[in-house]
Amino acid sequence: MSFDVDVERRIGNADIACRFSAEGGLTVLFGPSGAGKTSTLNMIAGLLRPDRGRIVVDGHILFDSASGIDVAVEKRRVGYVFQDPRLFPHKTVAANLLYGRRDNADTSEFDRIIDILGIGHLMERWPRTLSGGEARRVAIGRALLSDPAFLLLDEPLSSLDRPRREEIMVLIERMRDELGLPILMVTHDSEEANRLGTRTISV
Amino acid sequence: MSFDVDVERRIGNADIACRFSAEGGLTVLFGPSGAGKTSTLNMIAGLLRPDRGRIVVDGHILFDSASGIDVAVEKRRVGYVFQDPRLFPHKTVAANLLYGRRDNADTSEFDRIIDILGIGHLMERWPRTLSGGEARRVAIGRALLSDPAFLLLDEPLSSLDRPRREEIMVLIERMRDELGLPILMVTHDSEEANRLGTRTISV
Amino acid sequence: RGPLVLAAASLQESMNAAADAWARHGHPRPVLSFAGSSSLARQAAAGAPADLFVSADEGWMDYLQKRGRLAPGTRATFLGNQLVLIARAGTHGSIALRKGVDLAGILGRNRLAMASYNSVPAGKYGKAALINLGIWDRVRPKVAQADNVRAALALVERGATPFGIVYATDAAASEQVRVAGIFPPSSHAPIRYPVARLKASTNPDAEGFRRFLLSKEAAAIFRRFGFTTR
Amino acid sequence: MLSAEQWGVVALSLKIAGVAIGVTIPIAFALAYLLARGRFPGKVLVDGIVHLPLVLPPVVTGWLLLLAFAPDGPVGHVIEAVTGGTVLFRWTGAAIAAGVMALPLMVRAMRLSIESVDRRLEQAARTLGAGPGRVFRTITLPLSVPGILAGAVLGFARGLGEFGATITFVSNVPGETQTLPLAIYSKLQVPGSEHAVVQLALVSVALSLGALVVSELLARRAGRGFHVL
Amino acid sequence: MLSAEQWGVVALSLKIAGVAIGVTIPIAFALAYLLARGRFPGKVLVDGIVHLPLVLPPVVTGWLLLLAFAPDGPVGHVIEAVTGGTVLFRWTGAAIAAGVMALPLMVRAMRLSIESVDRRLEQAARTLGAGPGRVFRTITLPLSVPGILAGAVLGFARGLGEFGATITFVSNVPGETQTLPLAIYSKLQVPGSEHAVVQLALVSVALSLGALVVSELLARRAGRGFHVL
Ligand SMILES: Nc1ncnc2c1ncn2[C@@H]1O[C@H](COP(=O)(O)OP(=O)(O)OP(=O)(O)O)[C@@H](O)[C@H]1O
Ligand SMILES: Nc1ncnc2c1ncn2[C@@H]1O[C@H](COP(=O)(O)OP(=O)(O)OP(=O)(O)O)[C@@H](O)[C@H]1O
Ligand code: MOO
Ligand SMILES: [Mg+2]
Ligand SMILES: [Mg+2]
Repeated sequence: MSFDVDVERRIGNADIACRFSAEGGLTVLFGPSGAGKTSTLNMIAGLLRPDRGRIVVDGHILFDSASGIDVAVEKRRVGYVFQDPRLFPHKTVAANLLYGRRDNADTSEFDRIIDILGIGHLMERWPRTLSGGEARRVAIGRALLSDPAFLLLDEPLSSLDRPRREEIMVLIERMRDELGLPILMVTHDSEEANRLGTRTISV
Repeated sequence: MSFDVDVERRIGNADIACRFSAEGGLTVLFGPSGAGKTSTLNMIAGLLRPDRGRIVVDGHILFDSASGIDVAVEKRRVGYVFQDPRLFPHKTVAANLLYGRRDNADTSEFDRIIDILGIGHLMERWPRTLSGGEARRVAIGRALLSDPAFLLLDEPLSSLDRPRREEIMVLIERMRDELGLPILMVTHDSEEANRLGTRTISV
Repeated sequence: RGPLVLAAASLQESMNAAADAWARHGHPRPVLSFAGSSSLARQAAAGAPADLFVSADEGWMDYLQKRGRLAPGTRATFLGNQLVLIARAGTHGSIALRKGVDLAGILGRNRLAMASYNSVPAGKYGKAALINLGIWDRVRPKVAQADNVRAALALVERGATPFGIVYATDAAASEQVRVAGIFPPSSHAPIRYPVARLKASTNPDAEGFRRFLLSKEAAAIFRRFGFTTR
Repeated sequence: MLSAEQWGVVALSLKIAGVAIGVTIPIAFALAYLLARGRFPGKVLVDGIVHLPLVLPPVVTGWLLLLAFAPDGPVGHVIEAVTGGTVLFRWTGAAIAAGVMALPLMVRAMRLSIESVDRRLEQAARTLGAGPGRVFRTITLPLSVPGILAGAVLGFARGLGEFGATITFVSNVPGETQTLPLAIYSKLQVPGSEHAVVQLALVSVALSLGALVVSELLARRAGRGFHVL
Repeated sequence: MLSAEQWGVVALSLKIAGVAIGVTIPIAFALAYLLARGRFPGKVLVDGIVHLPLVLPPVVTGWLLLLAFAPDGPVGHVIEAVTGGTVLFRWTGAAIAAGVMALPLMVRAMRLSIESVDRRLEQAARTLGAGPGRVFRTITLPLSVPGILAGAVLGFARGLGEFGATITFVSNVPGETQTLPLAIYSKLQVPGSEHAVVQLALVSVALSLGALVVSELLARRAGRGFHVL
C-alpha cells in the first residue's frame, strides 16, 4: 500500500522529474498546469518510458532503469482515469464499463459502483452522445471496475457537480480504506485535496 | 448587454428546455451533469437547432422559430470556449489563436491576453503536445481573441490551478465590465459562481 | 470437357462453327480461346496446358516449335487468307493498292488502324505489304496499332479511323465496313494458318479435333467464312 | 434477359472475385498494419512491392505470374509437386490474378484507416489489462472497419473488372477463366455483338453497385453509433 | 541504360499520368466531398457511376470512351466543333483514359479521409467567424490531406500502369499514346525482347517508388505535428 517513485524524463524542451515516497492512503499530486503531473501518471502506468528512474508500487517493481525492469502496461493492474475520458467510441457504455472486468468479479459491487456514478440509465448509449460529465463518470466506472491494484486519477471530478462529486469522493475513500488501494490523484481543488489526501506532493 | 433565451429541444430521450432572461454582466448556468447546459450553449451558438423557441442577445435576434430567423453560426459573433478544447490539430498554437482574429484587432490586447493566459512560450507548439491545462488556456485565448459580441464559457477553468484561475477570472471580469460583453458561463464551482456571477440560473 | 484450343483472333466465327460441327458428331465441344496469335503463343510457350494452337502465321508456330512445345508430327498448315484495306460501310470509292500509292495523302490527318505490326500476324503482313508498295515510311507515323486484328477492325467500325488493314474474312464478318482495296498477294508473304497439337496436351479428343480441322467437312465450313483451303 | 451461358459467366466471375478478395483481405490487412505501424528498414521497399501490381501494366503482371506459375516456373513447380495440378487456364489462376491486382488498393484503404485510429484509445485499453493481441482485436481492428470495408469493395470491384493480367496469365477459357470482362472483350471482337456487350456490361455495373450497397449497409451497421458523422 | 526512344516513352508516360492526375484531383475531391457529406437522392447512383471504370473491364471503358469521343460521338462532336481537333490517338486522349481509370481509386481514398475529419472542429471554426467556404479551405481540406495524398499516389500509379482502356481508346501510337505499359506490351509480343521488357518494367517500378517516396515525404511534412502517430 505504497508508492515509491523516482523518475526523470525529457519531453520536448521540458524536463520532468518527480520523486516521492508515499505510504498508504491517497496521495494528491499538486502543481501548476504543465508541471508534469499527467506525464508522471503516464510513467507510472507504463505509457511513457522514463529516461531514468524507478517505480515501485506496493512492493512490486514496475520499472527500474538500473536493472532493466519494465513491466508491460497491461500487467501493471492500474486503474487509470485519464484527463480526457478516452471512451471507446465503437462500444456502448456497458461494453466500455465491462472492458477491463475480470470474469470472477462480483456483480453486486458492479451495481453499487454504477449506482453511485449514476450511469445506470446510460448503458445502451454510445459515448459520443454523452454529456461531458456523463462521459467522465463512465470513465471512472471503467477504471474502478477493472479490478485494479492501484489507482491513478487525473482530475477525475473536474466536470462534475457538487452533490455527485461528494458521492464519488465517498466511493474513492471507501476504496482507499476498505480495499487498501494506493491512490495517486491529480486535483486543483484544495478542498478535495484536503479532504481526501493523506498527503500532498507538489510537482 | 443581455440574454433573452427560451428554447426547447429533444435529444434522444432527453427533453431540454431552458428559459431565462439576464440583463448585463455574467450569468452562471448551474445544474447537474446531463441537465442540458452544453446543449443550451450550443443552441445559443447556433450549433444545435432548437425545436422551438427564441434567442436574443443584446437586442439581436439570433433565432426565432416563430418568424423563421436563424442567424448563421459564423455571423453570431460568439466567443465559445467548449467543454473540450477542440484545438485545430493541424495548426500551431499561434495559428489556432489567430484563427478567429479580425484584421484590425490591436496587438497590445493580443499580447496582454496571451500573457495573462501564460501561453506565450507555446506559440510554435502543436496542440497534441500540450498538457490538459495548456490546451484549455489556448482554447480560452482563441475564443477571446475572435472579437466576440458575447461569450459562452463551458467550464473554462476546470483544469487549471488556483493562481492561474485567479488571473483568468480577473481577465473575464474585465471583459465583462470594460467591454460590456454579455457572458454565459457553466461552472460547478460555487466559489467561482459567487464571485463572478451577476446571477445564477439553474437548468 | 472438350480440348482447349488457342486460336488466332481472325478465326472467331469460323472456328466456332467448326467446333459446333464437331460437337454435332457427338464429341464434347472444344473450348476456344481467341486472342492475337502472339499472346497465345506466349502462353503456350510457358507450358500452359492447352491442347491445340492455331496461329495466323508460321512465325509464331516456329517459335513454339523451337521451344519444343509442339507434339512432333502434328503441325499442318490448313487455311489461307487475303489482306485487304477496309473503310467504313456507307463510304465510297476504292483505292488501287499499287506501288507508290499515296495512302498517306489520302489519310491526311487521319490514321490507319492495324494490328501491332511488329508482333501480331495481321500487322506484320500489313507492314510487309506497305514496305513492298514503297509507302511504309510515310504511312508509319499515321498507324494506330491494336492488340489483334479484330481490335483494329473495331477501330474502323467505330469511325475512329477511316481505314484499316485486316483480313478479307474479317471484312466479311462485319456489316459496318467494306473492302476499299485488296493488297496484291505478291506484296506480302502468303497468309497461312498452321495448326499443331501442343506437347502439354492431355485431352484424348485433341488429336481427333485436329484431324477434323484438316478434313473436307471443316474445309467447307472455313470456305464459307471466306478462307482458302488446301 | 441473360442466357444460361451468360449466367454461367456471372456466377464464375462472382466466384473468382469472391474467393480472391476473401483470401486477400487478411493478407492486405496484415500488410496495411505493418506499413501503418511498423518501423523497419526497407519499409519503402515493401510499400513499393505492394504497389507493383498497380503501377505495372496488367499484362506485365500477368506475364510475371505466367513465368512464376508455369509448370517449370518457381511457384508452378511447387504447386505441381504438392497438388499434382496447375493453376494455368484454371479459375484458381484467375482468382490469383484478381487478388494480386486488388491487393494494393486494399492495402492503401486499410492503411489509411489504421493510421487514423487514435492510439490513446489503445493505451487506455492496455491500462485495462488488454495485451497487444486483445487491443488489436477489440480496438484497432474494429476502428479500422471503414477502411477494411472500403478496401474490400475496391478490391472486389477491381477483381470483377480485372482483365489484362487474367487474359495474359490464364487466357480466355470459357467456363473456366472467362470472367465478365473477358466475355465482354470476346464479344467486342465479334462484329454485330453490341447487344451482348451492353448486356454484360450492365451486369458488371449491377454487380458492383450491389457490392457498394452491401458495403454501405455494413458500414452503417458496424458504425451504428460511433461514426462522428 | 535506356535508349533515347525509351527515354521518350518515359517522358511521355510522366506527362500523361501527371496531367491526368493533376486534372482529376480536384474533380475526385469534389466527388469525394459530395459522397462523404452530401445527402441527396440518387447518392448510391453517383457512387456507382464513379466506381464504373473500376468494375468495368478497361477495354469496355476504352470502348465507351471511343464511342463518346469519336468524331461523330456526342463528346467528340463538341470537341471538334470547339477546337477543330480530336483527342483520338492523341496524348490528350491517353490522359483522359488514365484520369477516368484513376478516378474511383482517388475518390475512395479521399472520401475515407473526409469521413474521418472531426466535425466538431468545423463547428469550432464556424464559431470563430469562418463561413462554410473558409471552414472548408482551412479545416476540412487540410485535415483530408492524408487521403488526398493517398488518392493522388494511387491515381498516379494507376495512371502510369493504365493499359486496357488506353490501347482500346487511343491505340498504340509511338511518340503520342505509347506509354510505358503499351511499350512494354509491344515488346512483350516480340520474341527475344525480354531484356527491353525487363528494362522498361524496372523503370515503371522506379517511377512508382519515386511517387511513393515523394508522397510519404509530403505526408510527413504536411502532418508534421498533427498526426496522432
Ligand atoms: N444523441 C443523443 N442521444 C441521446 N441523448 C443525448 C444525445 N446527446 C445528448 N444527450 C443527452 O442530453 C442531455 C444533455 O446533454 P448536455 O451535454 O447538454 O449536458 P450538460 O448539462 O452539459 O452536462 P455536463 O455537465 O455533464 O456536461 C444529457 O443527458 C445527454 O445524455
Ligand atoms: N511532445 C511534446 N513536446 C514538447 N513539450 C511537451 C510535449 N508533450 C508534453 N510536453 C510538455 O510537457 C509538460 C508536462 O505535461 P503534462 O501533461 O505532464 O502536464 P500536467 O502537469 O499534466 O499539466 P495540466 O495540469 O495542464 O494537465 C508540459 O509543459 C507540456 O507542454
Ligand atoms: O493473330 Mo491475328 O488473327 O493476326 O489477330
Ligand atoms: Mg495533465
Ligand atoms: Mg456539458
